[in-house]
Amino acid sequence: GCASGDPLDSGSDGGDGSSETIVIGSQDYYSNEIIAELYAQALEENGFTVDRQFRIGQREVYIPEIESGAIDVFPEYTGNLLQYYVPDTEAKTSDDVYAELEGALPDGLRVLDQSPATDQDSYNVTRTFSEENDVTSLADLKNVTTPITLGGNSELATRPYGPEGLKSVYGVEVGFTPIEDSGGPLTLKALVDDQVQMVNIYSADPNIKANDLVTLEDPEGLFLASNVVPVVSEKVTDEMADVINTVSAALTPEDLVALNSLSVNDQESADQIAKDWLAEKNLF
Amino acid sequence: MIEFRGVTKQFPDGTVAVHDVDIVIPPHKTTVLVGSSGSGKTTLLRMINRMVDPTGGQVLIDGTDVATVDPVKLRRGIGYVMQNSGLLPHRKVIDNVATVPLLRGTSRREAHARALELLDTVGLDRSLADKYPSQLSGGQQQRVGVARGLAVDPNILLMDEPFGAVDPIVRAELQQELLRLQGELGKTVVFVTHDIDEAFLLGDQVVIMQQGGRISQAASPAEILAHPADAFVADFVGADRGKRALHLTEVDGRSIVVDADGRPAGVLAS
Amino acid sequence: MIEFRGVTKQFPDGTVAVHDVDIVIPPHKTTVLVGSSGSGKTTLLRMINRMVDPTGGQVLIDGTDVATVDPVKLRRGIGYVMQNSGLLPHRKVIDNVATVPLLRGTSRREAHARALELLDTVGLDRSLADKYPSQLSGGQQQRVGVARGLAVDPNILLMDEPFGAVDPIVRAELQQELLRLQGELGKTVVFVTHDIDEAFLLGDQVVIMQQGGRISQAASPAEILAHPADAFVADFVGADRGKRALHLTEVDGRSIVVDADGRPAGVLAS
Amino acid sequence: MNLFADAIAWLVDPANWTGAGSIPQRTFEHLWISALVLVIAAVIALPLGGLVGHTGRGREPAVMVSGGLRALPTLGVLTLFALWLGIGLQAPVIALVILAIPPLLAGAYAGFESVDRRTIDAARAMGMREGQIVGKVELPLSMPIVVGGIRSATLQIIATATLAAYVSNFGLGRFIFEGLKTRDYGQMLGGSILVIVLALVVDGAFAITQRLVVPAGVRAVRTAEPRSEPTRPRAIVGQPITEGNQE
Amino acid sequence: MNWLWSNLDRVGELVLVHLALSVPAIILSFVVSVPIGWLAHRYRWSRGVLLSLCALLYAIPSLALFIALPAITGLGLRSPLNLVIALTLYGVAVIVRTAADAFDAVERDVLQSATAVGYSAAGRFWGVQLPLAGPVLLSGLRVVIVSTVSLATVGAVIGVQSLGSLFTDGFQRGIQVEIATGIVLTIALALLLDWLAVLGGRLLMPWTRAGAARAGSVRPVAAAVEAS
Ligand SMILES: Nc1ncnc2c1ncn2[C@@H]1O[C@H](COP(=O)(O)OP(=O)(O)OP(=O)(O)O)[C@@H](O)[C@H]1O
Ligand SMILES: Nc1ncnc2c1ncn2[C@@H]1O[C@H](COP(=O)(O)OP(=O)(O)OP(=O)(O)O)[C@@H](O)[C@H]1O
Ligand SMILES: [Mg+2]
Ligand SMILES: [Mg+2]
Repeated sequence: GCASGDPLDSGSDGGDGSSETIVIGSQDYYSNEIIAELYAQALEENGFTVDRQFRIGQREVYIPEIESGAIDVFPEYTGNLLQYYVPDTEAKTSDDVYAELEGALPDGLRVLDQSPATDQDSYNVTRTFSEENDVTSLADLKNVTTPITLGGNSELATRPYGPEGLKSVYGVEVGFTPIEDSGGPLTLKALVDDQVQMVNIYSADPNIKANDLVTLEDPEGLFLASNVVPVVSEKVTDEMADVINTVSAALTPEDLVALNSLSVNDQESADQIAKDWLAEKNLF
Repeated sequence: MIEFRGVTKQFPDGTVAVHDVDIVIPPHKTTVLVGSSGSGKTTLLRMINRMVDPTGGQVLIDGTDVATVDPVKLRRGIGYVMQNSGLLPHRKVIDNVATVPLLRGTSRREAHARALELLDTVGLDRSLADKYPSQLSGGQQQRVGVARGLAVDPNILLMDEPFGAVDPIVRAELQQELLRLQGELGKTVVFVTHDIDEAFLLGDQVVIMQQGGRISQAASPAEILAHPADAFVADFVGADRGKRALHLTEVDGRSIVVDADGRPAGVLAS
Repeated sequence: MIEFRGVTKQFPDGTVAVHDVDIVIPPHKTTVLVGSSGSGKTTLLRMINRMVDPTGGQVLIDGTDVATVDPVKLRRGIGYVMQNSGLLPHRKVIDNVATVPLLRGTSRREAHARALELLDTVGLDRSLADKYPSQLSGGQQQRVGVARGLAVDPNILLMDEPFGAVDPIVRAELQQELLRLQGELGKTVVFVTHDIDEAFLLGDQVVIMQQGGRISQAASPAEILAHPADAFVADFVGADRGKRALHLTEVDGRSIVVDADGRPAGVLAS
Repeated sequence: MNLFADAIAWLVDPANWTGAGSIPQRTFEHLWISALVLVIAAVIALPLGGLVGHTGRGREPAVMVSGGLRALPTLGVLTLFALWLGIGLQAPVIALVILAIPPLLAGAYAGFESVDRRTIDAARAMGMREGQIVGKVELPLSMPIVVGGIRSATLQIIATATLAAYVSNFGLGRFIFEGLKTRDYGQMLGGSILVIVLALVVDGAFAITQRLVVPAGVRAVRTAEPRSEPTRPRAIVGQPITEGNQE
Repeated sequence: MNWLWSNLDRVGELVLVHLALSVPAIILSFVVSVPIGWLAHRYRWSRGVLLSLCALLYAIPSLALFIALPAITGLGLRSPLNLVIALTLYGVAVIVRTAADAFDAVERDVLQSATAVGYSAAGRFWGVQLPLAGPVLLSGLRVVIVSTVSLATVGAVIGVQSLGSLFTDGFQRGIQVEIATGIVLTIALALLLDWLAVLGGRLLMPWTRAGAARAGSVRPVAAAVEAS
């Protein structure tokens, strides 16, 4: 039982003949794994055989594998995925992003329905900082007199919504400190310890609520909306798509935060979290 | 019979280790090569089993030039015992003794049986057969070395300072053992040492070598003492000084033999 | 004068290395401790400079119990020469010889001047002063070791198998050198060896030790040969067998002294 | 191989040589943290190893500790300490110190152990005090191995200090992480090349130091090996066996 | 602790994956190093070159090698094979010097005597040289085992699953137990493999036990302990 892959199987040999087995992948990110697990269990409930290839890593690693057909279903985020294909996209709202994404995908790939749940980049400050500087929106940052350092993964430094974007869209100058845990506990600790004053944390991260952080509003649409959406290959039949769409429709933004919280705070496994949620929602 | 005919060995770095040596080593006798360090004894010895090939001249065994014999085959037919016994540390005593028979393809059973007999021959208890060399004392290791040298019942036994590394008491024991063995077996033994006492004790023929790989004298011990060929030999064996220039003295009614420095060498049998 | 009074040494692991030894080592003479391996010679020697402390009895130097003397001070006043010379490989010859004077606070200049003289004393060329020990031959190293032992002009010189590791020819040379030196300097030398020939050559008094750290006999060489105290001694010095049981034989008109095995031991002076 | 061209291009781009986060700055940071770690680890490990080697006691624990620490995954230690201590240099310094201790410890005790007991014995018999034996005999004679340990520790520190960038904005590892996350593999490889060059330069400096601190007599031993043998030289020592063996 | 109980499956799986990464790398590096070490031993001139190359290899940051390697091998970035190759390279860097030393340590006299009793060149290598180099080779292998098992975790940073994934995941989720579990298991795995190697060494080289028994009984150097 090594579900997540025989170590010597690079995953590049997609068509191993058994057409009824569906390969589901996930990012090397706990929240993404939970969603993948939701899809997997839902499909299994409905009689499909699933091969889990979870925790693959970054987008640049797994996208080629989806494109090559080695992976059939992969939970993605509309905004981030669109930026991958169209780095200079102008789309901002959920629907615009989704629409443009559908067109941007290469042949053989498609996205199913997007879920109401979002998990997108967002800038957060501590409650104290917010109150002392009277900041609730990115636009308010202009008035802050003390220097602001932004913390986030190193790629943020070059993303359009990074320091450059802040400057061009909101006219705010910030310093940057790379912290490589994707908005995880280290980022949080740096913020709480005031080593950085603003951090990039995914909006579905339960730590935002747990630590009483203030997510700054984004009136100018610096970030594109990023809803949870499955990218699938042609091997995914309509029946399968229906199953996954049902899951997507049922997954609310609050649900996603709650699921993440179960993972981070209660330290439950993705498998368990998914099972409980599906049972609770009574979908199938 | 082993015969050296005008044998010279010059190493690639230019050292002449053996220079134009002519000598006959008689069969069934012990010939001892003696000389100080670097006089070419080892080199001379090793030319017999082709561990070293001469750069000039010929080495003949019973009339056959060894250069025409496959070295590996040649060596398997000649016993070789060296200073620190040269046992294979990763093989049990019995396997060490049986090395060459096994290499030659003798069955394991037979080789082991013969090896056990050989332990008796060299005066070792059979219970040592299953030990590793490191578990033996220096003297015991040396005996195992001799047993290994005898394993294929070779006509020729080459011994390169076999007792050089054991303490004097054990050495004396081993020398006696070798004399006994040789009395029984009558091999052609070529023995290297730089201890003139040992040479005189063991050698039927003693070959005295001097720096540069030349032979100064080859004769029986008594002859060498009585008529040293030259000043070097006389000095080397000490005939004209110190310990071999003896005289008698009386101590409490016994005749003590004393050397030139006045140190006692022994008691004269009455 | 060094005196052992009922000295016993039992090591923590229970080995009794020296057992109830009483002996007087006379000044300005050479006393040789001889015996087979493990008979406690080294242990006995080391009790003189407190490298080992006895577990019973006393060691006195000129009437003072060494146990009352600071070991470091004691050692700086006693020469010590050991088998492998024990030179410091990272110091030049001259600094090795000058080690103890420098430790004692003698000025560098003075110590070096004295060290150069000592090189003369032990028969080494002064040009070797700036070499490192590894650049010297074994015999030369040993001489440097002796020079170092003499550096503070000690009354007592302890030598633990100093010539055990050099080849017999060099060894004979070193032995002669030591005899000469001792003739000149007249130190109280305590010399350890397991070579009975060496003991007879060098010792004014020879102390024969047997297993378990007991003394079998302490007397002059001639006395020991003439009257071995017991069977062990007789056997050990070989008085009743082999090489020390001599008789005469004629070869070509010269009297050759031959041992019990028929091997020549020397030529009788006419 | 295109990747290597990218790396070279990145390396020679003058823009990368000035300003905040420039190559010189990152290199300096990298050297700085490596030196810091080396000093801390040496202060802990060298005296301890020397003590073990000098007394001969505690050898087993020392071997076990240095073996066990080698098994400690640096990444795990780094992340664990980072969770406790937050971003900054503390966590990487701790993780790297743990990484550097085994080679230093092993070098120190092996070095002291390697000193010929008889030489020490002779020094004691001459009347050297324990302190003098350590300082004048054991220390100089153990130098080649001790410095060897320091050298290998340094090499490891410099190569692994790249991981420091995982939890801090520090060192040449930044280029590697930035390159990794932004798919700028030229930058990543360029950064790696810088680390390798740095390691080799430092290693070369060590090779020279090693020459300087190894006492001349000890060096001579190696070149004049046959002569140092207490017994007579064995003629064949040091010569590969080719004679009569050409079959 | 909760984390551990609910993730036993995954942990077990990662242990297997980790083994599958490190064991082939360990074996490969050993097999590759022995001949290289022999070359360095046999031909003095090659020694400097080979050992310097190994030092250079050792200086490459692991992360960089993990990324650069696919560019050279043409394998996918996520292919565990890359990691195996990278780990093998590090293993080689560690063990070659030891392998050269191992062959150096075989006493010339023993080789001479093997030649003298009539071993052929190949027979001597397999029957004498290699087994006698064994104990030192084993010590090198043990270092490689420990360092490879530990180093394999770094692959997690680029998304190759191993026990290191417990570090990256635990780091993201802030679960210390998860990281600690990874550390403990990595060490345990290293020690287990190390123990197996020692055990194998005992079985294959019975004479080393006999030698140790005697070495232990050799009398201690009197002065070292005595007069201090
Ligand atoms: N392989 C070699 N290459 C170069 N010179 C050598 C070689 N083997 C021996 N020699 C030199 O040849 C000379 C004779 O050496 P050999 O070993 O035969 O002397 P030996 O009489 O056996 O000396 P020892 O008593 O020290 O064993 C010496 O000068 C030695 O250095
Ligand atoms: N530090 C020690 N601890 C335990 N036993 C020791 C120690 N030193 C010596 N012995 C034992 O004491 C006995 C006498 O040893 P010592 O070294 O005095 O003998 P020796 O006559 O000098 O022998 P050798 O001729 O081999 O040098 C031996 O059995 C030895 O094993
Ligand atoms: Mg020789
Ligand atoms: Mg002794």
